[in-house]
Amino acid sequence: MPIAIEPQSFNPSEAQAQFEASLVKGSYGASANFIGTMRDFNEGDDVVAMELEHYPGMTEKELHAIINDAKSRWDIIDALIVHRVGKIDTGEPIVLTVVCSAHRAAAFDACRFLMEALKSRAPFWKKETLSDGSQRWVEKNTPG
Amino acid sequence: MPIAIEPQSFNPSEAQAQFEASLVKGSYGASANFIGTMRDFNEGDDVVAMELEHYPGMTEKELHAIINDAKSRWDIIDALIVHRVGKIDTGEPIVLTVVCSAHRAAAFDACRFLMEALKSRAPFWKKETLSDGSQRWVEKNTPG
Amino acid sequence: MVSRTLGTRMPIKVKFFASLREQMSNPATEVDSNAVKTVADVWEKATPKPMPPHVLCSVNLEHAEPSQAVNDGDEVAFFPPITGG
Amino acid sequence: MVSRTLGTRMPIKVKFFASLREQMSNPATEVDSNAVKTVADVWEKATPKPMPPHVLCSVNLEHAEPSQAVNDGDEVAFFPPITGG
Repeated sequence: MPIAIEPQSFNPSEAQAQFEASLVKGSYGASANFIGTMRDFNEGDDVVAMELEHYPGMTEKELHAIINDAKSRWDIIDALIVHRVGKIDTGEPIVLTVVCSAHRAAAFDACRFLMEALKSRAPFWKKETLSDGSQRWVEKNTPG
Repeated sequence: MPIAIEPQSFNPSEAQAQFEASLVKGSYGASANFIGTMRDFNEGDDVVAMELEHYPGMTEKELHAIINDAKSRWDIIDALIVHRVGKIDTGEPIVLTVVCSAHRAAAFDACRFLMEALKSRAPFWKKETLSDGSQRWVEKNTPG
Repeated sequence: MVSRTLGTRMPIKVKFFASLREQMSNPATEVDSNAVKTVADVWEKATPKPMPPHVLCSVNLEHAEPSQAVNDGDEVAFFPPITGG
Repeated sequence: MVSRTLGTRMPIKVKFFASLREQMSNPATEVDSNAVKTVADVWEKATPKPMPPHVLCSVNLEHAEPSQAVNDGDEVAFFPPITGG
């Protein structure tokens, strides 16, 4: 599963283990990952819950395209992107990116590329619920 | 446990979960990790086993110093370094670095820094056993 | 021209996402492909609201500019800046 | 000078690691602190082998240069380039 859109809470280490089990043991020496987790603050406000919307069909297509771009730019063995959608609670994982490669530079570079690319290209939108019950759409992503 | 020297095979996701359990849930939005795994090849040769030597006392001291350097350079919440020593089989993890922070740039930068710093400063030495039974000390690390 | 009048014409599907979807009152979900040439035309036919700045567009699940041409049966979507990850 | 002769003097501990340790035959594990001033002196007292290029040194668990001064009771170590991670 090089990509997954998860409507329920997921376990990043299980997802990563399942992904790495699909690779040949001993073939890679480096594995870099990134996990984005729901914080309880944003822009100075307390955030108690979040809802993540996506564009079914286009989102998957973009995530596959991002992985293919990473593979064409770096010498990597494979990459994984998992992204939550739906209602998310504080502390739950939102996104996981993993890259496995023979050497560490490619893993670090490609993992970071996956995150920056998905934050600019993959159609997901966050709506926050604040502690006073009000809701707001997040207007833009923070620079990476 | 911000650092650990492991004489036996360890599970990176368990180590990371234990580390993150020590942090306040919801306080961090970003977590970057790197796992170095024993490959079955190096410098064009088949490698069947490896032995990792360290300098007890100095190694731990350097790993702590590296984490403190990362904390002084980036706005991170905490960092973890776990490193294997002793006899290692193909496919087993050698090193795990994890950084948790509020924002992703610091997590990516600091995680990479930990790896580069430990590869140049923390006293560990690898001795490889090749498929023909011969042994050799690895003479230098690959650039990152 | 012959094929446009003789063939079976499919409408253009229109989708809005996230804050844009919430701001619309009953936007069209389809527009007649005969009445539009570009992505921007699709917006104008679908809603009386002016297109806000920074709106992103797609045609058939690919990112697109407002000036991009559209054809029979295309799926055109409009959405605010991306905030995933 | 008085304190050097009157006080209880501790030898300097010497350690070699990895390939360096294997290349040595019976290197000294201690040297008399009176006979050495620097890390490089410790090497010379500990083994007749010349110090290879690229050897790394430490004093009391901190990285050090061969020119660094050593004192009573210090722990001095010599090792090849680091290859962990």
